[in-house]
Amino acid sequence: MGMSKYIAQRLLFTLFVVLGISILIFFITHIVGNPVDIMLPLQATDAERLALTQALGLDRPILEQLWTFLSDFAVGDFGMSWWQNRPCMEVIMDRLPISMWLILLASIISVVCAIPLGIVAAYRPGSALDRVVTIFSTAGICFPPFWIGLMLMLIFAVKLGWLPTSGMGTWKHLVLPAVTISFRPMGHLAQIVRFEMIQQLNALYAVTARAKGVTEMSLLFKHALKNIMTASLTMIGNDYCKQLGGLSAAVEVVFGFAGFGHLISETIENMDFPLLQAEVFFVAIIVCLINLLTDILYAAFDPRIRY
Amino acid sequence: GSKPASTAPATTAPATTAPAEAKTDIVIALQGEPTTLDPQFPDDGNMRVVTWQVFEPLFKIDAATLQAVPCLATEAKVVDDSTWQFPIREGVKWHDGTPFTAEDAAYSINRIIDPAFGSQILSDVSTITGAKVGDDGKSIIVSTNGADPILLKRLTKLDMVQKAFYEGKKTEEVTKLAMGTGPYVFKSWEQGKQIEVEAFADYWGDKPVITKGTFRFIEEPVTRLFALKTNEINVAVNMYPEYAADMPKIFTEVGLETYWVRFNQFAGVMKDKNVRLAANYALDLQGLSDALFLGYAAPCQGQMGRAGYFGYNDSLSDYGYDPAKAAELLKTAGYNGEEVELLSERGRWLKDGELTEAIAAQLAEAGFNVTTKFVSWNEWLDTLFDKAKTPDMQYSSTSNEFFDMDRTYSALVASSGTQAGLNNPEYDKIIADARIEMDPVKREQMYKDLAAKLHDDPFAMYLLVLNDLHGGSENLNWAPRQDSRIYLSEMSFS
Amino acid sequence: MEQSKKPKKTSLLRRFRHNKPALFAGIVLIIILTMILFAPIFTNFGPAKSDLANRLTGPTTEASMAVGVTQPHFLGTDQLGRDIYTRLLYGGRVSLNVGFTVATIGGVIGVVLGMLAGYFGGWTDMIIMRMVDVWASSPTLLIALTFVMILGPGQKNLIFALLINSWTLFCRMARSQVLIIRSSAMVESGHAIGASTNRILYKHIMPNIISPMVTTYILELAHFINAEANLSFLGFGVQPPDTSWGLMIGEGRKYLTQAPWIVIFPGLMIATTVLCLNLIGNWIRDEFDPLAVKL
Amino acid sequence: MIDERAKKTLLSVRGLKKYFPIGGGLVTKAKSFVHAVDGVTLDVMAGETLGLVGESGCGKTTIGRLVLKLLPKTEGEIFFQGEDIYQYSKEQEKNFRTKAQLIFQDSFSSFDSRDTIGKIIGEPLLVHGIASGSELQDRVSQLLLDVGLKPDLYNEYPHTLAAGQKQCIGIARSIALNPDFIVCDEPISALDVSVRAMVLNLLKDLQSSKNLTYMFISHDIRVVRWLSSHIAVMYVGKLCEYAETEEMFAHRLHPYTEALLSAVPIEDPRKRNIKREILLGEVPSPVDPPPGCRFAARCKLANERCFKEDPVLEERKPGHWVACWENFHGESEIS
Amino acid sequence: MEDSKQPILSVKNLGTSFFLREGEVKAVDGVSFSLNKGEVLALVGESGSGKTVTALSILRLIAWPPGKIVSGDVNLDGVDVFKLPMKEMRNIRGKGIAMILQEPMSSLNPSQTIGRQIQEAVEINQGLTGEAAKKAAIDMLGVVRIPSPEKRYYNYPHELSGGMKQRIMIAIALACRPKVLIADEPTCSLDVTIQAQILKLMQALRKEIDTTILFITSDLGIVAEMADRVAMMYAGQLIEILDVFTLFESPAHPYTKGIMGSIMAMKEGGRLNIIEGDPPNLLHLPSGCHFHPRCEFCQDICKTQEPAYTDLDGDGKHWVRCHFPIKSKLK
Ligand SMILES: Nc1ncnc2c1ncn2[C@@H]1O[C@H](COP(=O)(O)OP(=O)(O)OP(=O)(O)O)[C@@H](O)[C@H]1O
Ligand SMILES: Nc1ncnc2c1ncn2[C@@H]1O[C@H](COP(=O)(O)OP(=O)(O)OP(=O)(O)O)[C@@H](O)[C@H]1O
Ligand SMILES: [Mg+2]
Ligand SMILES: [Mg+2]
Repeated sequence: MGMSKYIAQRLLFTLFVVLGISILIFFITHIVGNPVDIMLPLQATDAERLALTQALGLDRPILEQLWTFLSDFAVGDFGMSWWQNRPCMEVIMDRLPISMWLILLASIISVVCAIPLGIVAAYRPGSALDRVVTIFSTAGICFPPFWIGLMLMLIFAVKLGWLPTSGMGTWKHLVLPAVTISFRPMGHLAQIVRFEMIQQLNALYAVTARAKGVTEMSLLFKHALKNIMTASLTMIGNDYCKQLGGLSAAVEVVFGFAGFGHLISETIENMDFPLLQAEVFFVAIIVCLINLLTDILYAAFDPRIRY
Repeated sequence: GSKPASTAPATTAPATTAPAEAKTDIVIALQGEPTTLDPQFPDDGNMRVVTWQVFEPLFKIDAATLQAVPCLATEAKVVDDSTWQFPIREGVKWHDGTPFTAEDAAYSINRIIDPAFGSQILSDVSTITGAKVGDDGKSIIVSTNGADPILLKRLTKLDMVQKAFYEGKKTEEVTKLAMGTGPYVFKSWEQGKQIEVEAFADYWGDKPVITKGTFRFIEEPVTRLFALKTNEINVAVNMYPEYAADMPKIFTEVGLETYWVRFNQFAGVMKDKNVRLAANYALDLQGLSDALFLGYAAPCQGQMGRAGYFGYNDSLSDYGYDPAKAAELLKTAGYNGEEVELLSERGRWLKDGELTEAIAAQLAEAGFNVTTKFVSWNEWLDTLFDKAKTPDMQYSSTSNEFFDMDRTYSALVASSGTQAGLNNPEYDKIIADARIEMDPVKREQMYKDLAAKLHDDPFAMYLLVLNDLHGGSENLNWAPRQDSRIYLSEMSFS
Repeated sequence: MEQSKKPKKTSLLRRFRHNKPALFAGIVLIIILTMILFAPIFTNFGPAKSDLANRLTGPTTEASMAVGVTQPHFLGTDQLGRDIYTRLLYGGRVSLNVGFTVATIGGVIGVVLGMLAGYFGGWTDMIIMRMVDVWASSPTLLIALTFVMILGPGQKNLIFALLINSWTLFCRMARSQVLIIRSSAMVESGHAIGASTNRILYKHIMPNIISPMVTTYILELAHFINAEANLSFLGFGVQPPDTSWGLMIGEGRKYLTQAPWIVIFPGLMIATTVLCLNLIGNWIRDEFDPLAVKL
Repeated sequence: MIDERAKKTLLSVRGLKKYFPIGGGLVTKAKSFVHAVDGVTLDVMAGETLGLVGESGCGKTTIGRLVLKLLPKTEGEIFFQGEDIYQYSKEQEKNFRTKAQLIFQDSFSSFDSRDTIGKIIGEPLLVHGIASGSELQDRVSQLLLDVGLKPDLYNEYPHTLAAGQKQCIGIARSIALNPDFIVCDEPISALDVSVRAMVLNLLKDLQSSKNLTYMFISHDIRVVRWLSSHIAVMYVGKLCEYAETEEMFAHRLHPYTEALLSAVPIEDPRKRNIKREILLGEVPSPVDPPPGCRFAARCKLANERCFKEDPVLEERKPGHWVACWENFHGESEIS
Repeated sequence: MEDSKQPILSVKNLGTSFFLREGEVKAVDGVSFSLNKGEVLALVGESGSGKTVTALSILRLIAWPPGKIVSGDVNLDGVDVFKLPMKEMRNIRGKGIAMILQEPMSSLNPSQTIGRQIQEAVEINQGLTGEAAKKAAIDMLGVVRIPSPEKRYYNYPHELSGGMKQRIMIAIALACRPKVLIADEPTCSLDVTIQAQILKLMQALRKEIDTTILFITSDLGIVAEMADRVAMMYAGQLIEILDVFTLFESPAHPYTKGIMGSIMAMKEGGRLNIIEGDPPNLLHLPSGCHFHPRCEFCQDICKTQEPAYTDLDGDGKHWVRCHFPIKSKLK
């Protein structure tokens, strides 16, 4: 199969997934809950409620609403956010990019730390160093991120005063949340790198390489590293998607970071259905694209993979 | 009320003594990011803190007397029962330099009452039917749908916007902009990060000391505290009482929120007056205030609201903590352990969840078989508005920005009130009559009588009136207002 | 060859004893589980028993006389004066209950679907696996949150929301295992001697996918305990008067500076439990994965 | 084929084909097919051993599985004792399963590692309801003795045994139902030289004592020669040549057979300098092979016709069948 | 064993153990042999007898944990290999001794082109760089008879057949210009016809470049075709070293004899000789002579005392480790 054909097929699948999810979300959000109650203040009168219901078109048959919703979606109109009273697209564009950067930064931190850790552990499996790395990486997965965040804030912002506690703006504001988010992927990645690296170093080709006089360093970095990349990429891509899909919310909340995760949690608190639909839609697209991207990257690392 | 005496703001040095080199820029942490800066559209507390600096209404609340006093209008003339005339203050300029006109004022009023506009605070000004420029061109004529004794107070929530700037624009076009007549000019809004305002050079009133204000958005109270301690911010609004000891300086004043628990008088055990009384006797309000709010909340005195509100009955006092009496009342009522559901939610108001749990514990001690149920905001609202779903008890909070008992009673007691859990024609009549009674003395007496009735036959558990508690930098001088409004112009550094 | 006469199980136990981290994790986990299951034996306080006079007191070994019990607040009290130690035990019930329920139901659904897909192939496989694919490329946490928003918070709804994506991993694992075993000589020899499909499925395939499934189960269990904490922290999970470790942190975080113990202890409990589960899970995986390097 | 022989024919395969689809899912059509077995016709006489040789991937295992009905066929017919096995009724199929058995290359992997040796050997008896309880135990003990193992292994686990013994357990399991026909798929290639002899002797002994018919699949031509009465040579899914063993070694009628047999190193250092026929090139892929003779690309004799037309299997000498357009004769001695 | 010629590689008393949870596995135990320049020594033995471990030990490629070289000396052309620091060891690997592994399928790095992998060997061991190294690598492809080497240079391992991969392995080894080449069962996973190709190639190359080869195999046919001398291993020990002709005429160790006997019998078509018993379990080796439980000539002394390594004919050509070596010829 040609590369372009493969990509086209995958994009088609993406479309299918996104459409399915949008419809699902539409139904579950329309079946329960009365958005009008949520949008108006407690003192609002029944007449005001009715007016708003009509304004939002919530009094029309559900299939008609679905049709309107889908045809709007098709032309890139995600509707108005009830809570923010501006186009959902705009709200998301305010929040999504910054979170994508934040999580990317976290991914980079985790890669930069995890790969050396994993390699060091794999280099002498069973050594004290290996044990330390194993425990450390498992711990990274085990502590709840929001808790790590609170502790880091307590130490680095409050006690030491090196970094701002919260907010956005400069690179300094990104450090603590990014480090907090990076713990989980770092732990996972270090474990994967260690596991894969041990296999690579025990593979027969490693013996071949050593037998022709290759140094351990170039064996690790010229030969083995490339071969562990597919597994590592899968993990990094997966985690990125999970973080973007709401996992980072608690950390963003803790650090007062107005990112996408925070937005998700606010959306839910405010029961803003149109915004939620748009969020799900965007995340689904990004998840599919990232999956596609990792699949394409596989081919760069593993020549056996052809599309 | 019991205001903690320890760190009362009155003891701070007056603002005028600020040395010349004192800081003039300030950073304020809000609880969240405003959704918009259109002052007429949403019901959004975070936005208000910003728009209070930039916009002004025709009348504002006097912090000492809690009465409406002129702001952009110079006086209020009653033409007839349903017509008022307000001369407009001269020499006021919009931030773009053009003068504030009667036409702007009329436009502002008509804009908000237009149902198509969909303002979320429409119900606050719903008595107004229209406004037009007076014959003299320097005043506006406002008509109402009948007598409205609290119109001036309603107008305190109605910020003036410039006709040229807002007319013909869609809501979303002006959400991220603000242009008013206030002491501060809107400078910039960096999404997610901050909003900046600067002192307005041509402001008609006194020049403020603070020349630059930055609003940041920090949802987590503990993060606000951290930021305050590390001097990243100068003011942290709405802080936890527990932080009082930890904050460089605290600023407190009685606030607006009144916590209450609605009884369902349509069905179930709460129909019985004795059970309702028992519930009120079962609560140790002072204890709750001391323990949960460290004294930064005042027990309700056997009625909703607090002293200073129009129609508040000073002669009433709280029920007192009397579990024995509560048990006895329950016995008289023939209550024997029927399950009583206390419905609540968490996270909207300060310590709502904790207070609910504490109340439930005290009710249980008095003999109630109470089950606490926390539900989502959505479901909570649903049960609040849908009379068919009314639970035995529902925890809620109400705020009275007009300092007038009409607001409380018409929403919580009148059977037409959206949150009412009872249907009592006698009360309905008193409330309806008082609403159109233009004689303040008579009107006040009507509310006091109603309060007395509601004391003997409570429609709710009257819980606590919360204090506002803010944290600030060591060198900040500021006296929070009773109307809970925050004005940068009232702050300074020493 | 005498040495290997004992059946495999004993030697497995022996190897367990030789793996120090796993052994340690096992012991800690058993202690935690016992204390949680028999919470009333290990504490005199009730989980919701508030004592406003003693709120936010730090860890102490002095007996708390105020409530008429002689047990001290070992780990301090929370914002309503409830005993943290007691709440850790009762909160653990909820945390583990959510974890176990989600992992178990998700596991059963996933394994059954995965086995069907793997064994029967064809349309069955295609429909099930497409479903898994779609699910895998959808923002499952966001969808779970949506369900919480619709259904409202609470333990049952939380379990339901987490269940939404709990089965996919099991399904994939079970399918791939069945595919491996299905094409193995073992199944072929079963066919060759004329054993029925059912016999092969129950007698040979099922028992052989158990050990990888157990590993997945344990690791997923750890994952869901964390997920519960995450959602409860955000306020979308368990609701009072129930409590869970995540909720304790979520509720207590406001008092971090005044009473850090409210937050620190539940955090440590989550981490310890999840760590133990992970260590045991990793150990089982290494033990049964022929590819893993054994030491 | 002559009538007299037909009576003795236990298994006959006619035009058997097996294509494995590759690529493509359920909705999309398979893009291409592995022509694993592509029109094979052969007979196996009762009591004889047919040795199936050929390069790896040429379809030997697939044929073995097909004649045992462990795989669905693509085309062709397989008659066992005169009946088409793919037309069997349920009852017949059950009966067939007792008569035709399989021995694996690596028997150990065909055991459920949780089962004891007794359970493993006894499973066929149990499945067919032939024996249970103490009778089962007796039968299994007898089977253990038959394959030269001690009966007290009954409660052991197979992983405690040496490789040769594991293979014997596999053999015992296969003969448990007293079959007539056994497909041996490389039963010794995983074994060490020193234990190979034991297994081979056992197979030969069992054949004579139980009157078994083998289809013996192997790479090792020396072993095939030792054990088999007939040899079938396969190349990429097709049969090239079929004859009695000694006839085959004396006269090769197919150039591939010649190359295959002479590629086997001679176990005599004095003969190391004898010039041997070395085939160049690689085995072609069985995925959608081009028309014509599969061997043509490596064949010295190949002419135009070979690249276009598939050679048909013909009986060039009595009992010696070959599929080649050329008239090749390999006469030199192969030891 | 000691020839008049100076051996290019001599291994003395080599011992390598794996320390497993279950105990110590003496995979190689007291192995001594030497290789003369230009000859082919075949190292023969059953699976698990320690052939590969011997080869890897010579190159010091045993990974710790769990493996460790516990004793011995390896002398390559006057250099004491085991005493070299690790850095210099790299000069021995490749340039001194090159190795072809058992499994061509997995012995190449799947993510690098075969050209790069040969070129790497050239760069390290011939000191060439850049274009020159690339040219040398392409030449190497030609040497191992890969058609159109310039194009093949850019192929990845998975794009080649098994036989071609094995040629690449040979090319890599030869690109090191080694003094000694260790070929570890270079044909065992290949098809018969491909195996013949590779063997022929090796024979041709041997003449062309005149290297010394340690040829590891378990196929006696290949031994007959390739080897000058044969070293037979059993349970980690060398049990017999002898001339290839002697092996096929009069082996002295009962095990060797048993194996050869069964091969001969197979040719004849009769019943095969059987060596009774199971191959040894290295974790629980029998005392004395490791072969004694399976030996038909076993005496009491065999059960208790490990036999010494003795020169059978006194001419240093036929060494055997047996208390009662067999003198008679094979039938
Ligand atoms: N299930 C399958 N799906 C796809 N292709 C298959 C399958 N089974 C076998 N094949 C292919 O069919 C061809 C014949 O395989 P088969 O196993 O019969 O060969 P063989 O002669 O037994 O080889 P070997 O000597 O290596 O055992 C091979 O190319 C193989 O890749
Ligand atoms: N990494 C290892 N860990 C543990 N034991 C090992 C390891 N490598 C080899 N061994 C043991 O060392 C012994 C000798 O192995 P070796 O690979 O040298 O055998 P071989 O003679 O090359 O066999 P084959 O013919 O199968 O290649 C084996 O019994 C094996 O169990
Ligand atoms: Mg096969
Ligand atoms: Mg080997």
